[in-house]
Amino acid sequence: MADQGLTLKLDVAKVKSDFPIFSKSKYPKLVYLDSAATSQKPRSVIDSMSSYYETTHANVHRGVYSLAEDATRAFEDARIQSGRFVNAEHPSREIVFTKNATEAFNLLSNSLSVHYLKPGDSVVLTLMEHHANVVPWLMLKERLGINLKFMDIDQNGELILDDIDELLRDSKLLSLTMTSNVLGTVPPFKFLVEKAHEYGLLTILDAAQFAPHKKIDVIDIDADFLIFTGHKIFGPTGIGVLYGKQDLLESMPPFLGGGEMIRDVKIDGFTPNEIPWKFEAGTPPIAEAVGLKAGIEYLESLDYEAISEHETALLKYMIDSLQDTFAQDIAIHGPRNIEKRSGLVSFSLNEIHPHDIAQVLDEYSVCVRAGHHCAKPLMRHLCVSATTRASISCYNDFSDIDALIDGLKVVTKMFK
Amino acid sequence: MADQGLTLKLDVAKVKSDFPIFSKSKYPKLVYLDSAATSQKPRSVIDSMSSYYETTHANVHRGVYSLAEDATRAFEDARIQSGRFVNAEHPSREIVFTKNATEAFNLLSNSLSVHYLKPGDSVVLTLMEHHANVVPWLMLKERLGINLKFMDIDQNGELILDDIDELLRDSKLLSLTMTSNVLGTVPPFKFLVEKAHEYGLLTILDAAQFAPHKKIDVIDIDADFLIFTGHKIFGPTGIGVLYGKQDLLESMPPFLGGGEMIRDVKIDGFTPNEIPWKFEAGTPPIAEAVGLKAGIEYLESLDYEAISEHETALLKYMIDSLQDTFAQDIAIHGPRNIEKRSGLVSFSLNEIHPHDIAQVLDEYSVCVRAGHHCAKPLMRHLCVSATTRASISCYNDFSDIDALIDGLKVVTKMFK
Amino acid sequence: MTGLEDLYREIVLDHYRNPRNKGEINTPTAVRVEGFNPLCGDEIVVTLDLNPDGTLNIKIDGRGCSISQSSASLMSETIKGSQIKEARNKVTTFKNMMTIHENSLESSDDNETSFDIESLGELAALQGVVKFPVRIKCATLAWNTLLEGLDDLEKD
Amino acid sequence: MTGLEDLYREIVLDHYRNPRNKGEINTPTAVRVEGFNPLCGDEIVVTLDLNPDGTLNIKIDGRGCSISQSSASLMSETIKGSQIKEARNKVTTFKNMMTIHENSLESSDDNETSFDIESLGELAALQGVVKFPVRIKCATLAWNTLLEGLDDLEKD
Ligand SMILES: Cc1ncc(COP(=O)(O)O)c(C=O)c1O
Ligand SMILES: Cc1ncc(COP(=O)(O)O)c(C=O)c1O
Repeated sequence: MADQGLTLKLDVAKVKSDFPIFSKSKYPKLVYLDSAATSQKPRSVIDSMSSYYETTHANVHRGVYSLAEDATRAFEDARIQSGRFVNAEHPSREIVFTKNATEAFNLLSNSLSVHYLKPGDSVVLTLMEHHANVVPWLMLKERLGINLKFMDIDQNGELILDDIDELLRDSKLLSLTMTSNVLGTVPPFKFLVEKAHEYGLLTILDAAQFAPHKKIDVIDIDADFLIFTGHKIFGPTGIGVLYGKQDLLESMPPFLGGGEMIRDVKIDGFTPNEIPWKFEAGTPPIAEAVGLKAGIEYLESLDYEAISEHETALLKYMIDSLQDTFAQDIAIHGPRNIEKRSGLVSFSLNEIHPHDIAQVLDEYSVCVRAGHHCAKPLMRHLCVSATTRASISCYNDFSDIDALIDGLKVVTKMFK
Repeated sequence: MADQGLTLKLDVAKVKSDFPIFSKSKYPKLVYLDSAATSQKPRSVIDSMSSYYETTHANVHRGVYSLAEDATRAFEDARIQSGRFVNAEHPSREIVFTKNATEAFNLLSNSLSVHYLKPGDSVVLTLMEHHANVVPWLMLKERLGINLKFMDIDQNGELILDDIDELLRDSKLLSLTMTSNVLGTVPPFKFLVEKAHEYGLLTILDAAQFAPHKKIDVIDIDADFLIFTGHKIFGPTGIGVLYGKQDLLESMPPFLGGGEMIRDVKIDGFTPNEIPWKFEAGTPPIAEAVGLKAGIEYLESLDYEAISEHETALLKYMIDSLQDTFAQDIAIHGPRNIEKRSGLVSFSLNEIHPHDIAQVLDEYSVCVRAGHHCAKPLMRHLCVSATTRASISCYNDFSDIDALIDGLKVVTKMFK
Repeated sequence: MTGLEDLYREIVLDHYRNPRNKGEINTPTAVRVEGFNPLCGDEIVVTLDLNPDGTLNIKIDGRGCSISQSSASLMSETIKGSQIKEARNKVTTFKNMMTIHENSLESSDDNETSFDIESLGELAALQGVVKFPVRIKCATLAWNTLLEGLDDLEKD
Repeated sequence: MTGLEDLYREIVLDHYRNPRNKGEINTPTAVRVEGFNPLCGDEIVVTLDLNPDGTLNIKIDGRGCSISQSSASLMSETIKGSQIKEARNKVTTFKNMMTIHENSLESSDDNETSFDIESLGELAALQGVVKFPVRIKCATLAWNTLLEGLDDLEKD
């Protein structure tokens, strides 16, 4: 665990040493620039889960014996921790654990389709949404006949807000990312939620990329729903988090059916359980919740301001280095203004295909993502089939950026 | 890891020592008789996941770099291992990872409701199904208007097969447990699948309780779908397994929408990916798959025959001891014939409520489950509101049963 | 065995074995409410009526675990002869006693709750339940059922 | 850098930089097939026609990564002038080369596949791809597209 001191500077060497992969992987100098796909895990997270299995494991909720109570407590504590993490008013009731962010979107698109969304209703998305926030709505369009409207983006990868009133008027739902996983853009989500509420829309925020970098406050934003995923905030795979306002969750029908989510079952019908369990069918991700709690604790043990200062400096250094080194050969996607972006840089280098770039970089143990980043509508809009994306976390340092630049030099030499 | 030797006897002391919880939990002598709710984890499983996070973690499938390839390999190897575990013909294509068994049932009830099941169609279940195999169908009944038919059970907790032809005729689907989690009954599932196929039904087998104890062979049974859950076979929470015949999976539409399960997304539609990924939306349970593989390896490192011999002896000892000690005060549910049951004993003791029984037993660190075991329709049928269930695994020994009996003696003394 | 002895105090076991005010009131003015916890099958039937002097008459029926049944029996003793308002206060006091633990899980989330343990008399014997979170629902079932009954009574 | 040099052999890079048989055949009898890998955006357009002597004429267009594009170019060289049947054999041989790895993952599951590396000529340069599983789809895209084209040609 990192120091809980009041130091404002991030001790990056210390942070890096908290993550076993940088000393234990078979790649001697691993330059991990793919944290937007998934973060690495600090020792405390890995150990918390081992320790859970070694001392406390039992199935939760229905067990009368102490071990089951301990496991239930550990699981429900993780819920409360997750609720506090986003500043939920009722941490123990407003947090639903899913298997990942994607399931959370499916839960909403399905559950809201029963009483809230009707054929012909409009759902507003943006052109920079991850597939997790596109495909569930496309499925609903197919199944129920809702309309999808996509907010457009400008040259800088920022949302065009000019026709926002027209988009929102007569729509039912706005579902929006807080950070684009391709462009790094952080849209004015608070403003948009406010606007949407003026027009009576429900709002969903996708915090998958935002959560690892900046403090979330659902009360301040007044979001109706907010979603993030465990494996991107130092937690394990296999767990996602859906925050929803208590009264909304209460009014919504369940999504998956099975054990845990019911109060009673007869052969001709069933009664759902209370929130949040109503939305958690079957044995939940217990050890994963324990790991997620440790991940959140790790993140909170660092100072958000220190993280932000460090990461902004890294981003700036990366963008400057890329531009200095490759000049007009490189196109950096997303906002020019560094204040408007977070966590990552996507670029196109000459006509070299991102797969080739990533492949060559790998030779130097530089891990970047090449592809459509699960954002095909955006790719189409940018008129590229793929980009190369370097994303950062608090464990990255300046030498990681240098390694990226050195690798890219080899790339450009290799492909003419 | 246990010896891979050819010994036919299970070295139970050795097996128990493979499970850290028995030495590391805060309960000095933990008597864990709740493996039907969730199994404990051997060291190899816990370590496999730690090691995965410490050396190999990356997001799977789309990464070009070696670390991502290693992670993908680890994940896909777990799929193949799971496929071989049930003897699937095409392990790499016929296994879908879900978050638990419950999600797998929901996946089927949803996906089969698009092209296969129509309003008025009948689905055949049994009175001893777990809620995971009841509620999804009840939801479909509500949403689509299918019929549910429940196979009845007799005094011994065995399925009544007299009217089987009538039940199956004109029905579309048979979904059936391979072991009742309340009664321990192992129904003649192979016969029933054959019968169901004669009438042209699709068949789903719930192997959640069967898998930890006996070898599964989907080719021999000819099951169309089969479901089990990781946390009950020494694997982690957060992962379930759906086996489906290749051509069936191919013909079925996806369930959850998002990343990974798509080939292409446009703003007005999407194309799904190939099987099995078509059914896996979002970041999958990667570390959990690694842990599941280790769990299966652990199970397979023991000898199925040795497990079965040991567990049958334990069951017999438990039933005999209960009957000898409590005579007419105890009612043991489920088959008299020990050959027809597996893994657990549910009982009612006087009029003492199972919660009180479990509470007192807990004082002696004896962990049993008290309640409806997520099988309310069966509880109603048995005319009990709850039962006490003691379930066993390969790590249990005879002294665990003695501790149970001793505890129960205190219980009967305490409550008049 | 301290924890367990705390849960199963002699008074509790006595009320379980010999439930007080057992049965149902059959007067035409009586209200009848059923409480059911489908998770463990605990069942409580509360019948209530008002005596001419405005105090409550109560009978209890049901089946379930020792905690739910003894809690119901203890409740009937406390409630019998109370005014409706007084009864409501007792429900609040009792429920506060039972939620301490839940709050400690979520400490900064809810406001502090307090209760006057003196006022509970014999009921204080159920205090041990708070150490056993799964059993809290058993202990409060009768009280929630009573609340519904009081509502009905006032509605009529 | 052995792995990488194995992937990006000089021949491969040369075909990527200078694709052979580039363009489209515009004769009325030609068939045109598009291949697309939406996952990475690789695109291949294969146009095929039969020469009077029954041998194949082929042109290739498209864009994408070095592997997909060089594989297409190398393919066009091998296929040009072949009989349809011969071309089909080459597709099989090439795809066998590319699936070795996938099979090794799942060894006891599928039958052994074998291929005659000699018969592949310059194409053998793509053998390094099998060590890079994610790139196999890039290498086989052109070949799968060709197969479709051959089917169309025989249907007409
Ligand atoms: C027979 C049976 N089916 C299904 C399940 C559901 O498994 P899970 O809770 O992991 O989804 C269980 C276990 O609870 C079970 O015993
Ligand atoms: C912006 C955004 N939303 C949603 C997701 C989906 O997360 P998961 O794959 O964990 O469901 C991701 C990550 O892939 C993402 O970047």
